[in-house]
Order: sequence, then C-alpha cells, then structure tokens
Amino acid sequence: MNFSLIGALQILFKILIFPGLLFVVVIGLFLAGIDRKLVARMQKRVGPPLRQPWFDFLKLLGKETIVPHAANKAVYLAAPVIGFTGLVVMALFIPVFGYSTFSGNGDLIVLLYLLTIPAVALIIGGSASGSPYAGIGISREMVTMMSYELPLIIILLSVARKVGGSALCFSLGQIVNWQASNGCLAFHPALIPAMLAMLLVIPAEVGTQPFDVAEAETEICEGPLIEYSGAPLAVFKLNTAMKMFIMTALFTNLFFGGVSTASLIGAGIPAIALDAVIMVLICIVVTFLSMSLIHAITARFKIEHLFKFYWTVVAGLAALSLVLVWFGL
Amino acid sequence: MSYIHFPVIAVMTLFMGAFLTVVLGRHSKGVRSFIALAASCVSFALIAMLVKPVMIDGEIISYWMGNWAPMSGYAIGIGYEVDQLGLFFALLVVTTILLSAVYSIRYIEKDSSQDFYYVLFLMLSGSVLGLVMTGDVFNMFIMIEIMTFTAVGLTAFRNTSFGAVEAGFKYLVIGSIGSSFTLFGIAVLYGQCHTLNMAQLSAMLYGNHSPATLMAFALMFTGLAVKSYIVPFHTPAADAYTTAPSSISMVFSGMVNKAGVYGMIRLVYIIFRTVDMPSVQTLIVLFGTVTMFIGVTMALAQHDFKRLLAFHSISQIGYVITAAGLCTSLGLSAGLFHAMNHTLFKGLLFLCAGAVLRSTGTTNLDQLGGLSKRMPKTTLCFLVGAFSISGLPPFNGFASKWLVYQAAYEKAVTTGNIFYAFVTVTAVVVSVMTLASFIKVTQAAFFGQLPARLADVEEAPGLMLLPMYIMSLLCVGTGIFYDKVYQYLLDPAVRAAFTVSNYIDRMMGDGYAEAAGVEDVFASNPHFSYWNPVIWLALFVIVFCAAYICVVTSKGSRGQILSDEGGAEDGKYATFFSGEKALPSHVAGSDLFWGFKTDWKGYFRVMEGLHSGIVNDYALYVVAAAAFVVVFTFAFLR
Amino acid sequence: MMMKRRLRNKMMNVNYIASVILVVMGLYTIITKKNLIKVVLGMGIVDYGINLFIVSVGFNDKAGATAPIYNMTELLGQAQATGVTQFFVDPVPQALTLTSIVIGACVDAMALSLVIKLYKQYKTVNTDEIRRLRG
Amino acid sequence: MLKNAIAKSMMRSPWIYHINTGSCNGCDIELVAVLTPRYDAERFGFKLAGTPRHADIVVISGPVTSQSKDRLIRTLAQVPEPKCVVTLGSCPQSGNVFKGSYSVEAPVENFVHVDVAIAGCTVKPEAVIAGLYKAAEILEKKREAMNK
Amino acid sequence: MILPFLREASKNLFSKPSTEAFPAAPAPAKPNYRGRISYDPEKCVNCGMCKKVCSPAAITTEIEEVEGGQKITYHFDLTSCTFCGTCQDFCDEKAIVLTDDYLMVAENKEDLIVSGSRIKPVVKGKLTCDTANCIYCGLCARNCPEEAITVDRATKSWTVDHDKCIQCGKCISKCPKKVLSFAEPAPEGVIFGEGCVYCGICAKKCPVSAITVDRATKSWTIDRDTCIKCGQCVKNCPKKALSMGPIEE
Repeated sequence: MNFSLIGALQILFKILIFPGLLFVVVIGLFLAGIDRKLVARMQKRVGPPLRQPWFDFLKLLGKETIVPHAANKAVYLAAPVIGFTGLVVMALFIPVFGYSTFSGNGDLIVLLYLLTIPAVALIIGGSASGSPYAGIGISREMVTMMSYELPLIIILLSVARKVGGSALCFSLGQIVNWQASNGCLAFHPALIPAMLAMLLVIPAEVGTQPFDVAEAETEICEGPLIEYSGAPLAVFKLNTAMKMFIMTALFTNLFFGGVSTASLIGAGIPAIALDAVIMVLICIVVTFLSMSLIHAITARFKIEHLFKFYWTVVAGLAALSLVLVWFGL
Repeated sequence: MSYIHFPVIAVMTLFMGAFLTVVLGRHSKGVRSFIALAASCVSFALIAMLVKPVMIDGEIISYWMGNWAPMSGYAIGIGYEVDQLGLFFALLVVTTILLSAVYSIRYIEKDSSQDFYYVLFLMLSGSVLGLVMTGDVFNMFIMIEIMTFTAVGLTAFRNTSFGAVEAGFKYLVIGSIGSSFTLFGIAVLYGQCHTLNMAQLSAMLYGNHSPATLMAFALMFTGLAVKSYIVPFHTPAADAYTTAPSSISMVFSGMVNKAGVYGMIRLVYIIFRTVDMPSVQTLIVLFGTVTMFIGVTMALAQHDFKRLLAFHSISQIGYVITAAGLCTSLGLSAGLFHAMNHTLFKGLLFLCAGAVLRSTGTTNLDQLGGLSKRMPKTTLCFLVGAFSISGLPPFNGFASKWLVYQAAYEKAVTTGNIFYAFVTVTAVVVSVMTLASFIKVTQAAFFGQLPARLADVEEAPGLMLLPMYIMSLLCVGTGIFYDKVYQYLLDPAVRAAFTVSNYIDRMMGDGYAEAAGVEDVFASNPHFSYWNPVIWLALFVIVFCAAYICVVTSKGSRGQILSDEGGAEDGKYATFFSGEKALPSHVAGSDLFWGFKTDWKGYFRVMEGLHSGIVNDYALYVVAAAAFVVVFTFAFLR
Repeated sequence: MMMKRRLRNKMMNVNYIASVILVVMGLYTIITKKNLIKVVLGMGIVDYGINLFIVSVGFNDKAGATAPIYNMTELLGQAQATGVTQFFVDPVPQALTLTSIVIGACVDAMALSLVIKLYKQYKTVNTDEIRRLRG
Repeated sequence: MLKNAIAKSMMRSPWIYHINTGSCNGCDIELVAVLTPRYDAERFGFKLAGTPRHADIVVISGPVTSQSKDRLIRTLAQVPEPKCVVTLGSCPQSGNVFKGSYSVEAPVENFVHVDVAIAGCTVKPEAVIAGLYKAAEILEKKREAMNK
Repeated sequence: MILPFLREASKNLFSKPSTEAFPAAPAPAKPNYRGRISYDPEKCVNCGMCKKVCSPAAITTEIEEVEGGQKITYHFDLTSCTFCGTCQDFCDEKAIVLTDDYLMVAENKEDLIVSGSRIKPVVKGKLTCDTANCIYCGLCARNCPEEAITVDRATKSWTVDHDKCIQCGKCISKCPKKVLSFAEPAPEGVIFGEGCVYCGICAKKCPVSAITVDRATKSWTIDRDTCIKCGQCVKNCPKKALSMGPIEE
C-alpha cells in the first residue's frame, strides 16, 4: 500500500464514503425504510415515509442514555459501537460488483465470522445490561445464530465448490469474476436451492419479523436491547439497517455477481456509479423477497421451532445444493 | 555449540527441581516457590534459546544419552531428538509451565501439602517436556506413565473437594489402560523391528507394513488417543479438569493433552508414515469430528464453569486432530496453530475460572453472576479468552479455525470427497456452539446481576493476574501477527513433520534414509486466502474510536449519558422489571438455551446416559474404541 | 524332528497366547467388576500380560542363546564370523519389562491409595455408587 | 443544524410505551386499533416500544389501582427524557366508575405530571391519534427547550 | 397460490391502502356515537336527575345566591364521564345531549369540563295541592326526583315533604289537572305552644327584645314587627314550647 497523500485520501474515501461508512449507512437506512414501507403496503397500510429510519435514528440520538445500576458501564456503552465498527469494516470486504476496497478479495470465511461480530456485540451488550429479560434475549439471539450458521456455511461451501471446482476458492472477488464470465450463479440450477436457503437465512441474520425471537418486544421487552436508550440504541438500530444492506449485498455478490456495466460504457466512475445503482436495485428486490414479504405474511416463530426450521428445511435446501454441485451439476 | 545439551538440561532441571523441593522445600513456602519458579524459568530459557538454531536455522538437535550413538545402523541407546515439531510443542510446554508456576504461588497458598503439589507439578512438567523431545518410543512411554500418575496425583490434590479423588481414580484407570495399549504396541513394534528409536523405526516401517506393525499402529494409536482425550476416551479428562486446581487444569489442557496430540502426530507422520493413506486420514478426521461435536454439545449442557471448559478442551482437541489428520501441509499447519492457540486461550480461561473459584468459592454457573463489577480485570481476560476460543476476529482462535476450514475444504475439493465438506460444516457449526457456550458463561458468571452473596468479592491478586495478562496479550498477538507465527513456528514444524528423511539422517547418520529408501512427501506450501488482520485491526480501532467518541460523549446536541453514581437501587437506574421492584434475578447458566435444548432433548438424554460416571463404562468405551481401531486398521490399511 | 519342532513352535506361542489372554482377562475385569479393588486388580493383570509379552518378544530360542553380556566388538566380530546375528537373549525387553513392572507397581499403589481415600469419602467401593461427576 | 434535525425527528418518530394500570382493556384495544391498517399510526412514525427505555410517549390507561401505583411511578422514572405522558380515557384522570374505591388511587395527576389527556370511554382511535400527535408536538417543544 | 397470506399480501401491494386519511380529512363519527356532552342551561330545570343517575359522579352542581335568585351551575367532567348517556335519557328537558364530537383531547384538564349556568329566580311559596280537584293520579310523586311527594290513592291523601322538595317544578308540569302550584309562602314566626313555664329565658336571649314574659300573670307576648326570626328563643327554650312556623294573622 502506497502511503502517498493521494493514496491515503483514496483509502480514506473508500473507508468513509463510497463502499464504506456513508454508502452503507445511507443505503442501509434506505433499505430499512423501503422494508417498512413495503410491509405496510402489503398489510394494506400507508406505512411510514421512506425517511422514517432516519427520523428514528436522529430522535434516538437526542434522547438521554441511561446506564442502569446493574450494568457494566464500559461494556454496555462500547458494545453497540463494536458492532457498528464490525459492520463498517465488513462493508469494505464486500465488492460493489467489480469495485471494492481491498482489491476485490473478500474471503467468505472471514465474512462469515465478521458477520458474527454485530450479533456478539448485541449479546454482550445485552448481557452487560444486567436485565433478566436481556438474559433470555441473548439466549434466543444465540440460538438463532446457531440456527442460521449451519445453512449459511453450506451455502457458502456450495458456491465455493461451484466456482472453484477442484481448487480452494473462498474469495468473493473471484466468485464475482467467475460470474462475470460464466453467468450469474442464480441461473445455475444446482444453486437454486442454495439461493432459496440464502433468502431464508437473510431475515434471521438481520432479525426481521418471523425470526426476531431475540428481540420479541411483546414477549421479552426487546430482549437484549431492553435497557438501551439514546445514542447506543440508535447505533444498534443503525446496525440492523446496515446488516440489511450487507446481507443483501452479499447475496447479490454470491448469486447475481458480475453484472458489470463497465463492458458497455467503459470503465470509470460512471460505470461504478451505474453498478452501484444496479446493485442497490437488486438489493431492494432481495429485501422485498427475503424480508418484507416474509415479514408481512408470517407471525413470529417460537425459538425451538426456529431452530428446527433452520436445521431441517433451510439446511436441507442448502445441503441439496451442495450435493448437486458436488456431483457436477 | 553447547546448545545440544539444552533439551536434556531443561528436562533434568525440572526433575531436579522436584527432587530439591522434597529435600529443601518441606517447611519453607518461599523456598518451594523459588525452586518451582527457578526450574520453570531455566527450562523456559533453555528451550527459548533453541528457537534460533532449530526454528530459524533449521537445525535438528540429536543427543544420545551417555553418548551411545547408533552403531551399524542400530540405535540401542536412548536418543533425544529435537526437531522443529518437537520444539514447537516444547515451547508450548515451557510457556504453560512458567505461567502456571507463577499462577500457583498465590493460587494454592491456602492449601496444605504444597510441597507435594510442587513436586508433582515439576515432575509432570518434566515428563511432558521429555515426552515431546525424546526420540525413543519406550522413553516416550515412560514419560507418559510419569505424566499419568503425577497428573492423577494433582487431580486428587484437593482430595477433600467434591469428587476429586473419584476423578483421580477414573483418570488413573483410563490412563493406565491407554498406557497399557501404548506399551503393548511398543512391544509388538519392538518384536518386529528390534529397535525403539523413532528415526530408525521410521526408516524401517516406510512402505513396509506387516500385520504385526498394523497391530502395533492400532494399539499405539489408541493409547495415544487416550492420552489426548479424544472421544470416546474423553470421559476422565472432563472429570479431572473439573476437580484439579485451576493451575493444573491449565497445565492439563495446555500441555498434557497436547502431549497426546504430539504423540499422535509423531506416530502418524513420522514413525508409521501413514500420512498418504486415505483410510488413516478418514479414521483420524472421523475421530476428530466426532470429538469436536460431542465435546461442544456436552459443554453446552454443563452447569459448572470448569467442567464446561473441560469439555471445550476436548472439543478443541477435536479441531487439532481433525486438521492434523487431513495430512496436508495446510491441515497440519492449522492443527499445530490451533494446538498452540488452544494452549493459550484455554489456559487463560482455566486461569480465569481459578480466579473466580478463589474469589467466590464456587464454579457453579447457577450461583455466580455479575462478577464484572467486582472483578473487572478477570472479566477482561475472560472475554479475550472466550472470543479467542469462539474464533472471533482478530483473536488467534479465528486465524487457526480459519486455517482449519480452509484445510478441510481444500481436502474436500481436491479429493472430491464430500465427507470432508461435511467435516468443514461441522467445524463451523461447532465453532458457533463454542461461542454459544461461552456466551452462557459470560452471562451466567460475569454479566447479569450480582447476587447479594457475592457483593464483596475481591479481584484476584496481581500475581495471578500477571499470567492471565500475558496469555491475553499472546492471544491477541498471535491472532494479529499470525503470518509471523506461521513463518517462524508453524512452517518449520510442518516441514519437519513431512521431511522425514532429514530427521532420520540427523539421528542415524547421513545417508541412512536414502539407503532405506525413504522419500519425503512434503506437499507444496499452503496458500492462504486474503486476510490481513493488521490493516483490519487498525481500521477497526480507528472507526471504533471515532464512533465511540461520537456516541458516548454527551457534548452538544445529543442526549446526556446518565449513570448511577449514587447507588440508588430503585428509580431511574433500576433494571426494568415490568414495573416491579427490581429483585435480584439472574438468568443463570442452566436457564440459557432451553429452546435449543428442547430440540435436542433426545440427544442430550442419550449423552447424559453415556457419561454415566461409572468407571466400568468408561473402560468399556476405551476397549470398544480400541477394537474399532484395530478392526478398521486391518480392514482398510494397506 | 519336524513334529518336535512344530510342537516347540507351538510351545513358543503359548506365552504370546497367554499374554493376550491375560490382557483380555484384565480388561474384562476392569469392564465388568463393580468392585474398585477388582478394577485395580484388572489393571495389574493387564500389566502382567504385557510384561509377559515383552519378555517373550526378547526371548530367543535359537541355539546358543545366552545371557547378553558382550561388548559391541565381540558381538560384531562373532556375527561376522558366524553369520548369525541373533544368538543371545535380547537384553532390551528385559530392561523394558523391569521398567514396566516398576511403573505398574507405582500405578497399582497409587490406585489402591485412591481406593482407600474413596472408601473413606463414599463409604463404599462399588463403582455404581462412585459417580458424583457425570453428565 | 443537527439540533434542529433532532428536534424535528422527535416529532416524527415518537415511540409509545403503554402502561395498563387496571384498565378494563377497552382503551387498550383502541390503542392497538390505532396501529391497524385502518388507522395506521405508523404513518406518523408511531411505534409501540417494548420497554420504557425506548419510549418517548407513555400512555396510561386504567384507574391506577393501588397495586399498580408504585409500578407506574417506577416505570415512568425509567423513561429517558424528553418524554410525554398521555392518559387514555377517563379512568386515569378521575377513576371513572371506580372512583372512591378503596383500591383505586384515581387521579393520576396526584403523583404524575400528565401532558395530554384524551377523554372518552373508551377513546376513539381518531382521538388517540390526535392526542398522540399533540403529545409529539409537546415532545418537540421539550426537545427544543433542551437545546437551549 | 398455495399460501393464502401470500396471495393476500401480493394483492394488497397493488391495491389502495385501506387507511383513513384521518387528520387530513375529518372522520365523522358513526350515528348515535356518544361523545362530548353539550349542556343547555336554559332548558335545565335543575331537577338533578342527571346527577342522580350518573354512575361515575361526573356531574357536579354549584348553587350560588345572587341577586334575583340562585345561580345554578352544572359541571360535566368529561375526564370522569363514562359516556353512558343515561343523563341524556333522564333529562326530560333535553338539556343534556351527547354529541358526536369525539376529539376530546386537552393539555389542561379544565378544557375537558363542560359547564353551564343560569340564574333561577327565587320561588316564593311552598308546593301546594288543590285537593279539591286532585285526582290522586300519583304522577307528581312518580316524577319527583327527590321523592318528596307521597300520594295515596286509597285514602285520597296528598302530602309533600317540604324538607325534601327542591322546588324544581317538575310535578307542576306533570300534573294533568293542573292542581299543583307554589303557594305564596305563609309568613313565618315564632309560635307559642303548650308547656310554657314562663321562665323568661327566651326574652333574655332575644337579640332585639321582641319578647316579653310576665311570670306573675303568666303572659307571653311577641312583637312581630321587631322579630327577625333568628330562632334563638326556639333554640334556648328549656321546655321546647316554642317553635317556628306559619302564623295566622
């Protein structure tokens, strides 16, 4: 890495603005707004304005932050920020089709583990708040995590096998490039079950409606978030929105990667911008299919049913895909 | 250069320390501690001085006891041979010994018979150090035996505490069955080859297996597997780690079961050279996968801090065995790296458990809670350990688990065997479950509400915190600079494991290997995917600081941060309790994860039935597994 | 002559068979007997079986096998002269056996002392009742 | 600028925490009705929060039985500032038909400052919307007062 | 589609939302909705029926003596009302109406109190019945809010308890024969009754010295013009021989 001024500025730009912080935050909150709007429309409601997540975020910034008596102050306040940081850094690993911060080489396993950081931050923060409701909430969050991790890893392995063949390939950049030349993975029949499984994994990862057992506000008073108020809560809400974007972007890269306009209009900033727009459009569709639609038509799972669902139906779909890919389909 | 004497001096220092403790340290606490510390420091220094010649310059030290060098191609004397693999484990051993010795000073100060403690401790240390550096299989057996019965003694050290003697007895029975199998294997091997030297055995056995050597392989494999406590031999380990003093639990998980792992690697890679055989790979990976899965699920069901850690030790050894059993260079690197990391983080966690036990008098997760307010330093160390073992970036557990996944999946795609793909999946799921059970400990012991009983618990003393800090730093450091670790420790060790001819030549004289027709199977260098923890961490720290300042400072337009300074129990700062007056109510260990446990009810019932606590059953598992290994060996090994 | 030799070969195998039988007996004792003392005895029996095996491995039935008191040059010289490499009892297994016996004795002593402690604490030597640590 | 944005958002995103202090459930179901497609209070950013820590507006229904009085006070104390208290229906304001009962602490104003009172027995969802909207405006004013 | 919810959701996505545009457009209440109370004090006769039937005691009255009569104020506390409408049903004068205005939202509690007052001229006399024309139908008794009237048809008796009567005039309006009326009040004064022992305490207590007692002649006289009807004499009479009452001129 060349630490000249221009280079440093470029890196700073990448971290803070384009694939990094600002882009993720803006698109994440945008997707969250779209999700709420779509759910409302599907329930025959008008729904909040698209800016609503922004209002929520800003409002929470303006509220008091109360650190409860039983809480461990340092951990309690640091936890949301750790999750936020993890997400921002993770965003740098996800390429916007061709364009990414770290030379297009996001590693799938690294991503898988970075994805756990926000969840762990939520868990540790909830645990540090000292509330018994949070205790139940973190238990559920953890079980949810155990549930979706199994299908997720099988999906990633199927994709890796499809792209890498008989070589080890965990690089997201490589997966995108492969799709650029061989067509989107979504159109390979062997990976369709995996794609469906991934659509079901996203809502659990983000924690939206039928899979939000951890934050069930009607049962366990928002679970881990119970004692949070003010800015830390705002950051947690922001984390959820960012996760929404990151998961859908990951989906896009895994199954619809390589849709680059650079070949049509020539490489350069317009092509990157156009790519970003296309990516956001795909993200909206994925948000609709995986989060809004499921949210609108289902009621919350019980935790044991959630676990069973993921380890049988979703993992079964993913494993089917893995087996199909393995034997050369 | 005189460093060829260092290995032997290091081992003998520890044994001499044990002897001197008996002679001089009976009555004086200071003398005892001094002898233990001095012996550990000396051996640490001696081993550390070997890093330069062995690891960096690539030399292999061979040392013949009484200068009884091999004649006419027959090695009759006992030889010490320190290659990179041995030194790698020796480094783990001496680090563990040193830190444990420092920790012990304050930890066991209230116990009686401390002189026996130090005698046994130093003998255990010396035996394990001797085991990883010896070049003689029978010497290895003797070291295993010394290790076993000193370990038993230390397990039952606090013999009035709950179940300590029982654990010691089970450990002894299972351990001695394992030793017997090892000895039986050695005897069969000797009957076939008439030598006990590893290098010579390796040269003789290369591509030259008779039924007798297969039998020997099966028996020695079982014996060493018992020593590394993989499933189904893990039962006494869980008990022993629970009841032993924490400084000793750390030694157990840090080096005693590593000794077994070392023995298995030595056996498979060097002595029998069965690395190339897919059936052996399948056998080991199968054992490893089952181990990591059963270990972690049992850990999820535990209510005792140390017992939970014990089952995690078993589970993590499963990772090591799985990775090493893949028999690729990437796999072995992953295995060794994970072994090293396991020593660091599990030692750290056991030390934290010890600090908790010393301060609160219990390790029952249902009785603890909220300790982070009283023991913040221990909590910090625990969190580092817990995140390391759960494999969160950028801690070391992540780096090694990541290598394990890569290795397993590389094996899967290169061989086209879907079994290894499912091994990878299991490894990832086990990792998540590990995280789950450490979340359980975090919630049950360190966060949540502080029970009134523990309101004036005190932080562990500085001398106990010191090893914890060191290990925490090592956990973070090896995670971030894992490429350096790979370059200076893992790569030489892996090369040593694969380049057997070098090993044989150094021991038996140049040209011996070639004469015996030994070929190296060293695979290409493992390649890593892109993961740069340094940049990542720098980014993380920068963004974290910025965001933290933005969120937490109560300047300007944002809402204030109010925290309870006065200590009022009720009102604004009380925990929300549905409006009720906040009662001390803590979600303890056994209450967590019931949603998961109900789904796995049948499994847990069976598992609890199997871990019956009856020593006969445990012996039965050992014998049955040994039978399985023997049958498998004869059926599939060619 | 052939008969006798075969018989002697068979006789030679007796100690191997016996050692295996001893090991199996020992393991059987450990697995089935519910009395702690019997379990310790089983461990001892396994040890004896293995010791027998090691000694047998070292035993050489060829003619002229004597106690192994030679130095290397004598040994090599004779080997070169006669072309027979193995004509004395292998000393190494005996050393091994001795060591093994000592270790076995240590282990048994340790086990018995633990049994005494266990009996004091649990007031029983039945393995079915000594299971505080389980699950 | 941020201050103004926050104050504006304060009105656009009020989260509600509902406390039932012995209500007959009439007002409670009307409050829930506000979130149904027909009335859809989410248009204005209203959302039911699960815990007082997240709440901006606390809605009280019921005649404050003596059992619930302490709980009410405690829960209200846990709501971070700026906050608004809205009473739903007649009961919290006066005790309604339970007035004078030995177990009713009726006028909630005796121990809690009420910002907005919505009358009705039960209240009509439209009235709830209007009342909550008014409360949201008060929130914004409170936040602006904090800015100064 | 297999999933009915899925079908419903996708249908809704492309159809108009069923949300009412309430704050933007007014939403009239449904017929017979009982909302904010409107009170017409001019119609009110101060019978108090509403107060009597109000279960949460949301209605309070204030009576103030002003020049030219009593100022009667009715307060309807909407924060206490159950909107049952019973007061409306019982108000014969239709002075109370529950309107369909449901937006009863206020920051101050005072804004939610409906009040009205009127000045009621003073009624002079007591309720009397022209028993000659009375048919003893009992309507007056039935409609009396204070149950002050008792009518017995069998014995043809009509009695009124003047202490209970609040002079609302309801009975007068209900009377089919128009025989009830408020008579001119008879002049009141101290009445000399049986049992006097001529102790003279009354004379001593009288603030205006209107009473003269002569023990010797056993005579008791009162100067009606001076008497202010304070009742001190009645109160202090040891033999309870004095009382207040109508006096025949």
